[in-house]
Amino acid sequence: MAEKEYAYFSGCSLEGTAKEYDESLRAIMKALGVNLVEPDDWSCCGSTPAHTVDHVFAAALAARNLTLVEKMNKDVLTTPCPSCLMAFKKAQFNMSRDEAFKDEVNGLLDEAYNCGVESKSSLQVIYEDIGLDAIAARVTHIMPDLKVAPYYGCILSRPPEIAQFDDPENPVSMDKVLSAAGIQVQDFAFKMECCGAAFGVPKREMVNRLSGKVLEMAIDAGANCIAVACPLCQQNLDLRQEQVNKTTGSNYNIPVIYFTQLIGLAYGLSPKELGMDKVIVSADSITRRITREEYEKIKADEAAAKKPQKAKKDAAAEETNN
Amino acid sequence: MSTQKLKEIIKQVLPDVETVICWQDGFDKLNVTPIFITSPEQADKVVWNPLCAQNLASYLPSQKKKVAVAVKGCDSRTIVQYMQEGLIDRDNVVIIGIPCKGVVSKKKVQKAIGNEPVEDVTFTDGSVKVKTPSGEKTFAIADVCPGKCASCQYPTPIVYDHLTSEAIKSDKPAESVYADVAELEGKTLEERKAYFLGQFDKCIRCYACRNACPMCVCQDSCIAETREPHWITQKLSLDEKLMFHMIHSLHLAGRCVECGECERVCPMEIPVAKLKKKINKEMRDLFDYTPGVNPEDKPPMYTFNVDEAKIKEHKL
Amino acid sequence: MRVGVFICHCGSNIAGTVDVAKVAEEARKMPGVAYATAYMYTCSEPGQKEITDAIERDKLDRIVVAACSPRMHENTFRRTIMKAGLNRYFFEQANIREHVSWIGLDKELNTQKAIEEVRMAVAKVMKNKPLFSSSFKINKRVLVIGGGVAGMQAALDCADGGLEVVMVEKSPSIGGMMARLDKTFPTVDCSICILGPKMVDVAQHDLIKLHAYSEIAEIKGYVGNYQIKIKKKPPYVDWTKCTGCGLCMEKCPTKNAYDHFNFGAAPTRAINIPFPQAIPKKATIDPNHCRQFVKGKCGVCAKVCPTGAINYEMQDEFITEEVGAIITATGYGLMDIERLTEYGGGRYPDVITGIQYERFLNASGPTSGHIIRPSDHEEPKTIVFVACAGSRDKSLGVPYCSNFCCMYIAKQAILTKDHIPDSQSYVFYMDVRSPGKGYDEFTRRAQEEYGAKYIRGRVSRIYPKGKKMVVKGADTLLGTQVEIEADLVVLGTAVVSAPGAAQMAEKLHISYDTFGFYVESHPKLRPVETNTSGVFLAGACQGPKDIPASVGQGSAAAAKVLSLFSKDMLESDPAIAQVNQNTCVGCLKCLKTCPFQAIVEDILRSGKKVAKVIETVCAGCGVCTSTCPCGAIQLQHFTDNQLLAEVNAICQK
Amino acid sequence: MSEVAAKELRIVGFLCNWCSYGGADTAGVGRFKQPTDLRIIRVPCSGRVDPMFVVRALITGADGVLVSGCHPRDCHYTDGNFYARRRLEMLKRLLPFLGIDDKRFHYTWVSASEGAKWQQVVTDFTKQVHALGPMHQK
Repeated sequence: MAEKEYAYFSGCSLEGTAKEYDESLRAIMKALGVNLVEPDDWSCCGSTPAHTVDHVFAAALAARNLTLVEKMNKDVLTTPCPSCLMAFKKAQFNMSRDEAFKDEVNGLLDEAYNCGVESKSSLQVIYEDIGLDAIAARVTHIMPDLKVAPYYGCILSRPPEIAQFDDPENPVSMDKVLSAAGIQVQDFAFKMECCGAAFGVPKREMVNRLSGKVLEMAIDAGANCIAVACPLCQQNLDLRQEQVNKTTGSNYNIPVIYFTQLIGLAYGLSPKELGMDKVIVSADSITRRITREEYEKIKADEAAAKKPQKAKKDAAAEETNN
Repeated sequence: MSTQKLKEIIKQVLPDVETVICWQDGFDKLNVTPIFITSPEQADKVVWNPLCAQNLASYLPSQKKKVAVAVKGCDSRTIVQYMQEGLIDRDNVVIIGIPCKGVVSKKKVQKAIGNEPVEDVTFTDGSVKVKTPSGEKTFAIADVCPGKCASCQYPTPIVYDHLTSEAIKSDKPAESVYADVAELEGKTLEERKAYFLGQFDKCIRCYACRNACPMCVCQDSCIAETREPHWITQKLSLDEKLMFHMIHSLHLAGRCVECGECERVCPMEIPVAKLKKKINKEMRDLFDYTPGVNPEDKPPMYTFNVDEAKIKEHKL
Repeated sequence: MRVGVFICHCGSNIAGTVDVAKVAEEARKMPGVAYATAYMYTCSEPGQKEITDAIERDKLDRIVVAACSPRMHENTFRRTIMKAGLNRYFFEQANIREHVSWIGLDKELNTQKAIEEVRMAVAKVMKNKPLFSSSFKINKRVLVIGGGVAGMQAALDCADGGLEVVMVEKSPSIGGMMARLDKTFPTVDCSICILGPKMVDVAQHDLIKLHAYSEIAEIKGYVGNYQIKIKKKPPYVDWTKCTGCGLCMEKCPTKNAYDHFNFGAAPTRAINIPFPQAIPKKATIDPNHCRQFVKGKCGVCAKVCPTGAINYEMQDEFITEEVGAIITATGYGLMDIERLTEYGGGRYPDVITGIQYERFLNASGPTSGHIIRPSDHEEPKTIVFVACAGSRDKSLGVPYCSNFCCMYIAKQAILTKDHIPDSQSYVFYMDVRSPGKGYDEFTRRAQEEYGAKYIRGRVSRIYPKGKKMVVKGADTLLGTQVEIEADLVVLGTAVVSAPGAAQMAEKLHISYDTFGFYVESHPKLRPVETNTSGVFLAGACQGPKDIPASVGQGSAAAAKVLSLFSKDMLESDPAIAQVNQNTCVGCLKCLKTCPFQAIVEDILRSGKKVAKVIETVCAGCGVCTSTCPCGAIQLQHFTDNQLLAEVNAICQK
Repeated sequence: MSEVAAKELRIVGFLCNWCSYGGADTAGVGRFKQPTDLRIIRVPCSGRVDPMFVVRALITGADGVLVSGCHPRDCHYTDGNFYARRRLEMLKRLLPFLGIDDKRFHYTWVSASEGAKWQQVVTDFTKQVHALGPMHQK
């Protein structure tokens, strides 16, 4: 069951390029009656660069924030960004298993961290703690033209022994959350294919090629929008979509939206509030909204239209049976 | 409850039993002793008062024919445990149940009156008056009763064929039963070690506790004294004494009905029942089993569950 | 009492880290020891002679050998001292190799430990009493559990050896996994052609009694005298009347029943005969899909059946068989394809398992031998085989190699070429494991003669692209990524233990490893025996293995049973419980706790109630001895005094 | 007592023949190094281990006692370890009441194939007993 209040770590990208992820997450959490409390004086979680240099230092960067959460005497910390999540989870995993490592890390900190905080991605909190019924209950609008390819990125549920969330090879949590929010979800085979991640700087063409494949597969799957849960994926797929077209000679024009923004739209929140203006490829064309009642009415009319033939078909089946 | 009603019942059941086991006056005013009634005249010698502390049910396993026995609430648990373990045939026993408000510990009274000779003892409801050469003293039964009565949960016998008076409910809180154990558990390991070794060092290996214990059915094959198997020697060393009391406690694991006989008869006033009560407390926590309460129960040390809810594997 | 102590060097295994001379020297000082020496190889011929000579020369009456584990050579040395005229229970073995020399770093501490282990053994041997085994009749009938190739071979060999065999097969027909195969490697001869005749032999052999569509409910007793309770599941068809004509199968309205025989490669009817060569060739109704059971009304098969064999009211039927030995040949299972999520197992219809593909290849299979794509029933041109799909993968809990996938994948690649000449097969592999006779040449032929392209690398993902299935993997020899657009993907799924293997092991009192495969008595020296005497293993139930190995083990298990039954009487193990009826007080706690119900109530002439042990049923666990308050019942050779002697030998203050 | 004994404490092990004794053999065959304090007594089944044996050992000189049998459900005699589990758990809870630190007595389940686990059990238990030091004045 969802607690009423969670310690919330936004992380650096959600203060900058992924502002809309932070805004939309806060908006839907408020709508779902969950309060997010940021630990004051939080610092960089270390993300990928730290642990490629020094594991102890990386764990210390993450653990510093976890001690702040411990001081708030909270035992769960949620963060939307998978990179921050992995930093916290790895620190927790290694420090709670290896006494010597823990002491070494605590040596770098002003206050020791005693492994009391469990980190959960915001998607996990929404999917497991809040739950699909609660999400569905709050839906006020439907986007009939929208067909979404849910894109998880590579570290949301990997490595399995540390992530311990959803299926490491074929996750379904975002699919279920979006369909609970009344959004049509396509079966997307590349939901975990690599988008090129941080190679956007040193090897841009490779990122364009990899992201291009993901965009192409999304379109093949019949989607007209890609839902993401990671700032870096969003950047590679949306910000660099123009570069992809240049490098691979394609002309993709598919919006890449955070799953929290989509849920926000389904809750009838204003695009402004959800930071819809901050995405590069605009999604206005496909996020036409009608209220839920109108949607039901349309559904009812369609069913009525189809009823006559169905009646005829049933009658025919009746004869052959006996 | 008058002794009169008890005598009537005894005379009523006497014809269809071999003997009736009850209490009669002892060698002095402060003592009662068991009586094996075979004829109606003997029934008149019967007494019932708070001095009737002996657990008469202990005689049942050795009885060959059908007998009747007078039992208090705590004594009746012995019968229930015998039924659980098949040590008696329930149809061969007529149980005369006596609701009891607590008995008197003879030793506590003697200590209270400075071991003076006792001239007369009379009982009024809830207290006992003792007449000695230096005058009369009255004590509330609650102050001179053995530990078991202070936390008695079963004042009325659990099984009986006749009841001498109205059944009465226990007014003692359930957790008072193991209050003494909890108090010892509060102490440190060293304190408890010193306490028990100190107490058991007083033991003179007279085996009174074993002989009085209703659940000790090994009679003269007790391994405290045999060569085959040869667990302990007769040497009066603390180790051997501790071994004997551990044998007694472990053999009573999940069987001790807390009738208090072992502590009542111990000449050295060693709290021998403490270890047994600790095991009973664990039996309750582990298997929520209390010995001698439900005839259908199975003693936990002689059965098992494939998945034990409360036994977790100990990690090093 | 004159105890002889023999400390073994065991070459350098013991002498390397234990001062054996010092141990022998200390042993001489121990009370009761008349002779102590160290010897290079005590278990060798001269070593044993050293013992028998010493017994003669020094009139020794008890022997202690300090060497390897008693689980290894206790019986060897017992036989040795028997030759010298001592009762074989006047012997104790101190384990100073596995428990001392091989695991201790400090020579001084090892020597001290070896001395104390010898002191314990000497203390115990001085309390040992002579024990004599009694003998009991053997019931020379054998139970074979499982009708696969291993079970059938074992049953036929036993029956040909003159033993009565009771075979219990869980599914409606014997034949096991081999009956489902089209061809067998490495000779590509037709599986049912070589298996069918054996199946018929089993059916027609007058010494073999077959209980098909039946399961083991309960096993009681011990070697030589087992009572097997068999549950005959209701096929809802009276097999005495059914002629196997198959009319019911044709007319049955339910066309989407799950087909266990074809592993769901295609649906079948609610009433069916698994395959044409089925033994017994009888129909069976699947109550989960039959409308008569699901909807309560249909009765089509009952109407059409010429012999009126259909009977919807049939119930479980329990029968008991008395046997003397059990051969377990319960086979293996295959990993559930849904567990391979990165390959889309269970999500994409055109990603199937090797056994399902084998059924497509098989002429009597659901597609009569035509290879099709389950999605659109078209003939695939590009087929990709993925070896090690689930095997050798710690994260899926299957770290072991499944033994025969490489071989059947090569075979299927060859057969694919025969069936579809213009097809192209690809095989993703880590290592081609083809160790058997003619095996490697066979996989070579698949590549060179039949043009199968072997790509050395793992497959990372399989996803649909239009009608094709894109197989994305690595080619580690070329160092590149590979993407193949396949029409059909065949996964060589991992071999796992048969469903219900653990429960069967618990009924047999045999142990099983973490993967559910049964544990043999000794991996190298006794592969077909178990620690429970009288229970033998054959085939893949002990671990993944191919047909030649399974058949070999079937015969091996049969040979073991035949040698067990070569004697008319079996010697009982004398280390069993014995009641001292003088000290027993008849509380019968032992009777209540005995796991084998080997203790009964006995009334002496004096009318005293006491316990009595049934010698042939007691297995010697000793629970009664630790339960008896007055020590009246004592497990011989592990009595309280003997164990106390060992405790006292170590625990002097 | 020789100074050798000073380094070593006296730990008595009761191992069931079918599983744990086999596991100790497997550890030996695998050359899994272990401290040498443990002295192993072979019993047919953990159900044969009367809690009195553990008490006897602890009172008359042992510094630690280890009992190991087959995993529940895997007992060669079907029920032996089920009885052992209840009786040894009862003893494990009684010892501290009597003043004997229950860390001196450990019971566990090790199968014949678990050589590495056996090495771990012996190493950890020996360390645990050494932490408590000798129980009897030498």
